[in-house]
Amino acid sequence: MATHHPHMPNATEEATSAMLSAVGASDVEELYEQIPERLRFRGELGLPEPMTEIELQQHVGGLLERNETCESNLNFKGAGCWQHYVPPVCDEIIERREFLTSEWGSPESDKGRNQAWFEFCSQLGELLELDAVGLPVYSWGNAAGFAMRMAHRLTGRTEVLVPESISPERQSVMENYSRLSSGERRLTIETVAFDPETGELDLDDLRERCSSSTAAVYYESPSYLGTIESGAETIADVAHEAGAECIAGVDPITLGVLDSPATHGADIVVGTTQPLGIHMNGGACSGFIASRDEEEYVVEYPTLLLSVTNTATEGELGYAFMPEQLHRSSYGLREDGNDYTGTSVYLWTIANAVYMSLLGKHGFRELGELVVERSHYAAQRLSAIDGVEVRLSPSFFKEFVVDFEDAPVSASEVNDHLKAEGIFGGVLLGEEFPTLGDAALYCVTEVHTQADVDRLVDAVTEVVEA
Amino acid sequence: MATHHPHMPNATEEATSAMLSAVGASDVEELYEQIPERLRFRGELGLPEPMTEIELQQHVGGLLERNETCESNLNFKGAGCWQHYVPPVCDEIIERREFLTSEWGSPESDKGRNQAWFEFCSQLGELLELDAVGLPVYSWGNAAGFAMRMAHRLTGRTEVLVPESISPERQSVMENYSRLSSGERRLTIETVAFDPETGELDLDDLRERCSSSTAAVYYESPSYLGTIESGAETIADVAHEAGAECIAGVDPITLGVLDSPATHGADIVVGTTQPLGIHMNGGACSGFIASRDEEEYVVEYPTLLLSVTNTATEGELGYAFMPEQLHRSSYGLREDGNDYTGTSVYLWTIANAVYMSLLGKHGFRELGELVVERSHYAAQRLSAIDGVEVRLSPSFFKEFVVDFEDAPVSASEVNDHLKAEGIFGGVLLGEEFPTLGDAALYCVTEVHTQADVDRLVDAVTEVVEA
Amino acid sequence: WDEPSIMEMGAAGRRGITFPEAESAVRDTVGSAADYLPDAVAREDDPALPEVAEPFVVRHYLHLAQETLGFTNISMWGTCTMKYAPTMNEQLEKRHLSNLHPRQDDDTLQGMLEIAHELDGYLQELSGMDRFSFQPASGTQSAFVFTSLLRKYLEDRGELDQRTEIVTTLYSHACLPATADVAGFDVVTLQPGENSYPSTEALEAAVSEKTAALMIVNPNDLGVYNPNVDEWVDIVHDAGGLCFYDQANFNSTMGISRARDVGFDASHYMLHKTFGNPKGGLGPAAGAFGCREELVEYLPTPLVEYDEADDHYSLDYDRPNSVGKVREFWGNLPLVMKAYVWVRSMGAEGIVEASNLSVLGNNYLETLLEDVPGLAKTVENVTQRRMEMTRYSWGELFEDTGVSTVDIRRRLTDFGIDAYWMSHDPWTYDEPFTPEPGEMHSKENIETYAEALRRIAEEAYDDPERVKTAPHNQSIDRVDEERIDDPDQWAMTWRAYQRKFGDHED
Amino acid sequence: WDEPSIMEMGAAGRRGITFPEAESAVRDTVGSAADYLPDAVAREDDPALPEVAEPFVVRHYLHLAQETLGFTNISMWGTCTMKYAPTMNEQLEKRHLSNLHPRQDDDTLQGMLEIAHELDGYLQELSGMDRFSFQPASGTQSAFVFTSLLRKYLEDRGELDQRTEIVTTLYSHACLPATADVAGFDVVTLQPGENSYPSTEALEAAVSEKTAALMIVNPNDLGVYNPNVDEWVDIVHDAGGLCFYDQANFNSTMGISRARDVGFDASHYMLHKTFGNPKGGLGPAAGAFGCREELVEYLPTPLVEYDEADDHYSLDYDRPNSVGKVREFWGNLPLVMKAYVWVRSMGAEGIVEASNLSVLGNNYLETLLEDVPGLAKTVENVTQRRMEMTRYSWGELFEDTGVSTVDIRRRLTDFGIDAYWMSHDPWTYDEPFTPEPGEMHSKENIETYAEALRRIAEEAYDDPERVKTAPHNQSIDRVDEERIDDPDQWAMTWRAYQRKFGDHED
Repeated sequence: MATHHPHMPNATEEATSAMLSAVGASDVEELYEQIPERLRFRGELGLPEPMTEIELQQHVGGLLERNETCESNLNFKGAGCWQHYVPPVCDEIIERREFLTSEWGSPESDKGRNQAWFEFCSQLGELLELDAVGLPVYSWGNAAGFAMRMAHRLTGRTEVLVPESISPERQSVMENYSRLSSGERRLTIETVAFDPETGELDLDDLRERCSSSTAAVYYESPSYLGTIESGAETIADVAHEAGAECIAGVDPITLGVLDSPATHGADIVVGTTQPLGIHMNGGACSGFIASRDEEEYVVEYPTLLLSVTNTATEGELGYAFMPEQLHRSSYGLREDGNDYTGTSVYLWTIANAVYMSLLGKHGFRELGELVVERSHYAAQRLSAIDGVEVRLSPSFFKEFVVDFEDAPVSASEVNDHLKAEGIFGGVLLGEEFPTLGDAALYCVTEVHTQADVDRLVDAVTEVVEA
Repeated sequence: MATHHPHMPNATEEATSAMLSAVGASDVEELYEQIPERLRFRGELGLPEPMTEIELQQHVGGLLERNETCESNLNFKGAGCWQHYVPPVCDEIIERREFLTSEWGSPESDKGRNQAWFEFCSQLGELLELDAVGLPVYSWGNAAGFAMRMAHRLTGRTEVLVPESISPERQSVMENYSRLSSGERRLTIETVAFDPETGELDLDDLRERCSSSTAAVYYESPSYLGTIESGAETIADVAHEAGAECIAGVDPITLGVLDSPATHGADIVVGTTQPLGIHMNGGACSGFIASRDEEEYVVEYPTLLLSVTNTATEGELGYAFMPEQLHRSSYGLREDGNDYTGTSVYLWTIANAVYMSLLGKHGFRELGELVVERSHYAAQRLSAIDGVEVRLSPSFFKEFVVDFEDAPVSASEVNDHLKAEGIFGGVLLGEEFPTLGDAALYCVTEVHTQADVDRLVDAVTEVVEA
Repeated sequence: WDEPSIMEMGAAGRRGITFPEAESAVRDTVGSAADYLPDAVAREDDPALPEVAEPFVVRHYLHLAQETLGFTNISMWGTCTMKYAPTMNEQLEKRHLSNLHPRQDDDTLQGMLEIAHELDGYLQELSGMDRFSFQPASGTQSAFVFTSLLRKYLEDRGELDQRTEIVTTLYSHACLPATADVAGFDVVTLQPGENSYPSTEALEAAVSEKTAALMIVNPNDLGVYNPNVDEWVDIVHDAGGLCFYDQANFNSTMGISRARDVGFDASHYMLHKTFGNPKGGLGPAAGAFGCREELVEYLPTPLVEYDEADDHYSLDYDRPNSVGKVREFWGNLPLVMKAYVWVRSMGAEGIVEASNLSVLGNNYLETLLEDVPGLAKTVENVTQRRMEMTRYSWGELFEDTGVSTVDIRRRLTDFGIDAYWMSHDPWTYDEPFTPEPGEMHSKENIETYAEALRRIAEEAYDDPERVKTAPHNQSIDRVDEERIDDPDQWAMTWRAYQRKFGDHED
Repeated sequence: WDEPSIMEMGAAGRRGITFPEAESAVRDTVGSAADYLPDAVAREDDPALPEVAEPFVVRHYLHLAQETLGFTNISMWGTCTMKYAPTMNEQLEKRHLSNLHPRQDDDTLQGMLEIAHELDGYLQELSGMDRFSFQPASGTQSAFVFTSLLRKYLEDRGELDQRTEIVTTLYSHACLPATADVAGFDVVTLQPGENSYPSTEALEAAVSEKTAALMIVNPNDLGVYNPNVDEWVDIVHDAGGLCFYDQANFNSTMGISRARDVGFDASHYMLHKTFGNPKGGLGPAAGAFGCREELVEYLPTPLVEYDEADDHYSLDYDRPNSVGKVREFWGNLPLVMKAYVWVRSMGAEGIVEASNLSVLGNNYLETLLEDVPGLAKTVENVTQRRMEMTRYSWGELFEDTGVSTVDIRRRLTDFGIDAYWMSHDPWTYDEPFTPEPGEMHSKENIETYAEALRRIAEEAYDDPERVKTAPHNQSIDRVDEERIDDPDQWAMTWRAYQRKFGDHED
């Protein structure tokens, strides 16, 4: 009755019977003596018959072939998961079995992996110009949620301001973090209006809402709608004047051409690292939290923190989780720890580290400029089509809002037409942001050549002018 | 003027000028002082402008997308390069940079790789039941050519008999090895007829042609036309009675269900290892040469030979090229060495080693039976179509001859029709083997499910009966 | 390798990658990027990142990989169900999933949606639950889905103000109380009874009209199964609470016992670990959260739906009672796909056998460790066979020799064996450790593991310094972890390290 | 790891892979496989292969990879032009080429054919030749293409019986005389003159009406360039012979000097090595054989043709004067593709810079090695700067200390540096070695390399035993290579080893 499954070396009669006899059991049933019979499952599991590897490869490969991909189609969707170029080197490194399958280990036995994690934090720190960078959390939204709770713990206050232009999905994640223990209290998340011309935060509205109850002012640059926030300095000032923390959300791939929010006063910076060498994977996410290296902030991180340190050999460096921080997390203090901590997306931080070292000192600027130029080219060409308007357009990074309100077809119909042409049109914004008209959010990055953009423009022209 | 190319760390002004100054040269031109000006190329190389990695990935990926593959089409071509299942593990191992990029090294520093090579030889030796296995040569044809020259050196004779059913391409490779030094002498390659009903060697014809001039009798099983040679014992006897060597060519993937020719008297066994875990790659080739571990044979190998040996630590095993054998090769004795030796396909032998250890003791039989059953199913179903005849059909392994002579369409027209259906029909044999009618060589392996075969049969039926 | 930090590598002008300039038509149309970057926030200085040529980046991270023992040999890290990561899965992921966008139209995702839908069905079969969500990004986040859902459920019933307590046990994973707290509940932790699980009476005493839910693990990390678990569920249900089953330790009960059959309202499974996805250090991960029909409306959005008439799969975003999101998008799809592959590869028979072999392997290891000096099994009064792991204590050895479980853990890596899992906090037994062989390790591996522990224990008695100064065969010497609790000494980034210690270095 | 042989691993019943049974309709139709396997040759016993579960096969070969230094750090192996192997190329190969069949119709191979055709054009540009074949499976086989083609050419001219000699030089690669011999020619080897290349007079004396061809390398492996090479070509042409240029050492003259411009009739290039394909230990390889228009008809079959009118690429098999085949099918396509990528990535400017940096790097290394004790540069009378490599001799050090070049080579690996290339046979200088930095190694790498050699040389004088007993930091101790020249001791397979030493082992 042994299956001889290739992944289970002991699934043989020989191994099983030798072990059973060593443990003094006559059959495996005996091993479950702790479980009362009434709790045993005695039915047949209704699962399909097992497949061999060759069958599985054909079966699963065949199923997945039914998907359409952003490789065989020309994709302009972004909205929090962007199609950037992933240098093949990133793949090679994280596919290595040492990294792919590693466990927790010890700082000595897994020194290389720990060093790679440290280099992730170190390089991200250079982009952000911040000295304290935590190990990753699940997503940008989670990072923002945790940061908001850090601000609550730092200030004791319960109101959080976020931009109205925030991704509704991100906001929904944050909402789930707004409960506070003992049931009665909760963080309230309020939105601050954005300028309908530029997409930037409405500073007057901000000043009005920001008060001595404000735990944190959270803003994003680029925003969900792609626009760059030029009022970073003022936002931080307003927050600080009210005694609130200033939290900024940022897409780190912009940081070759844009300042880190930290240089304009943000206390905590969060964001995603997906653009830094991680494939979209149908929705890959990764969040980071960073701050100045000040003890009051550091002790509030809900993430694990890794530090470079000495070893027993003079002059040698090692890398380890900071023990007290581990203790301060939920691993140590359970419900009294900082929020909760668990397995996250650590493997991907190694791809991030590789990505940042490939781009290095000059690559982020080169890449950033290319993205800005190509995306603005797309915006300008699209806006030249009759009935098509690009909103919030003065300065954006890679994403922009295309409004089809004045076109004879809807944004959704445009997408249908594009799909038939092998093009994935922008993410529809109509339901989420009705004030922007019948709009879609288009994303243009370094993977889009001029020819790709021209192809899009031709296809949109065709359907709009038909 | 430095290119700052990412693959050339010294392509910077700083590095170049520091090195120039250290060597005391004012510019790179000075470094070429050995080359007379008249031999210098002073034109512009007419090459396209360099591309960055992202451009290249899109450009080359785009070009290669224009190919049709045996993954997006259903392929029935074989004829020396077969579509077998390649376990993904084989890929993972040979993609590892240590193996992929390794150089010659030393037996100590590259112990692991040398051991992997040894395990290739060891496992192939078990399949072949032979103790001496050389490191790989370029292809089956090259292996056969080298073996023929070994036989010449062993016997001093110059006639070689090969089956008429041999692959014309393989024979052409062998022809290029038929010259002997000093111009006047050469090996003559003569063909022995095959039985038109079974495809097996015509033993009477063999007996007639085999003489005291015969250096070697070379036969294949399965033959190029797919048929299994049941007269192996007799062929070896005839050769030996005439004082000739018996060389057998074999596809090692058959050796779970078929005897090694060595057990029936073959002195030297050659073949390809492509079926053992190597992708087709548009014509991947790999040849092996094996024999009994007898000094007179071993010293005639033109390949490098690797042996397990001791190290300076008691009980420890190491692996090294046999020094005298290296000396006996052309690397040592130049024109007096055994034929010629060069860089071959060593990386692929590691995939072979992985493949053989995955299949292990039982896998080759399981696989072989599956292939035999599915290929005979295909043959029987095809032969049931009016006007379609399967030739040489009593016993074949994975390939078989389909004759469309009596069909209203030609084999070539059948292939055109199949291609339109996303099926790659068999390799046409009409020009090479006119006695087989208007035929094509079909290949069915473990990758072809019953449904795949049925799809082929339906498509052939459609065109033949239309 | 004496591998430097990437931050110290390279030299001016070297590039790891270059990007093309924008096409001339683009430049002609838009001018230069600078025109679109507001002066107030346009970056002037380049970030202080290294300048390293591509081959050297590869070589550096290759060396770091080589300096990682990881799971390249025996690893019996308890609670994590170390499994083989099939190469085929990584190939399928890269080939087919890397270029999917989460907001593609449903009809461009039919293959992936079918896989998710089928996996949902398999999990229903394995758990008895009625529906699964794959949105949680880890096991811990699955627990958070439960506590978020619980709020919504109580809100709908008007009981949110009344039911403020979540009951758990000390030997349940810390993520249960932690996520209870984050969702705003008060935590009641039952202390272990003599069998390591609290008595049923203790539970009865803790449960009241304030009880919102029970959240527990079973078997616990000590390998002990609470046989009264169904009574527990009844008690909580009777009091009006819900019951959540953390099945992180599912590897011993797959096909052996089902969460819903026991009575639980919701449960979760780790698609990493249990369902064959590699650990990746600490992720990417994926939790599968399942619940019974009545709670389905609260699951995170979207859910995968199948329309049999049209043979069409879709993502349903229109779910007004949903708790919304715990993570952007709808799940870690590669892990969902690989979990599907795992189930299809194993089949029912294989999955049951994996449970059998996990439990058998652990009992075999116990037998081999029986007379190792200084070692004791914990909860010795539970004489029944343990499940897939067993907690041990080196307390006696520590008293005898001063060698701690941390020392032994380090020494173990010198044998090419991964460090072991000790225990979750708090340590109720001295110098604990918790191995889990799982179904992937061979009988010989288990023997090698036991033999290594025996040799280290003997060494601790013969030459304790040797063990205390371990490791001796790793790429670096023993790491000073204490120092980095000091804010003046910790350095989470190279820039912090340079700032704090730069003078000493140059 | 103390990694056992795979032949010793596993246990009865374990499987690394399983295959499905044939479908029932198949079995119903054909019966069982046994019916088609002739009794005379049907295998009864299973082969004595190991029985190892898949994770353990992976782990084993992973450990062997980890026990391979290879090119994971500095490797300046002379004559092989060690280059970076871009990860992108391997991805493209696997994705797009692994499932091409060589006998597919031309119209299903248009992308690959275009690449081959374009690469042919680039090589024409780099060499000045008129046409290339990619069929040779290595550099050595390119030389064999030449000698095979030469026969056909002479046959056509009725000169085969007359022209029986091929002239080469001692410092040309052994593959030239070897392939000359295999094609039936007699070899005339010119001995080195004082500048390491023979004098022109020596060539004149060797050339006659029997001369079929000249086959040489230039620069040679000593880094010396024969400045009279064009005169040599004229002399041979005047005598009615052809001239073949082995451009295995092309890395110093790419874009600097062209074979056809010098006067050669044919030349070859290594698509592995020079054109950026990884070495793979010893292959897979690919040679590009080019020749002038008059010889194109003799090239191996098929050739890639392009029809501009139809914008269609095809394989031309109808070539009656071709030498036929030196290898089945039409080439090692992945290497052709990757060579194409290399040229497109580098461009003209990059290729010339690679030559410059190769020569500069080698001269820089020379400067650093200048005063290493016991070391001398060979051919010291050639005072001009060497090309991309330089041959050195440890002759003095050996006399002083008894430490040989082989010892130093082993010791070098203790520094994490790949063993060096010594010299082709015969060794005309004592204790030779030949480093080649190429364009991929950084200035710092060259310094590290020189520093390691200096330290070893000093160590040889201070503590020669230390060097002679090297290596000290590898996974195994010094390997006994001598013993395996003995037929009673060599063992090319595990079965031979068991037969010869089995008693000692068990």
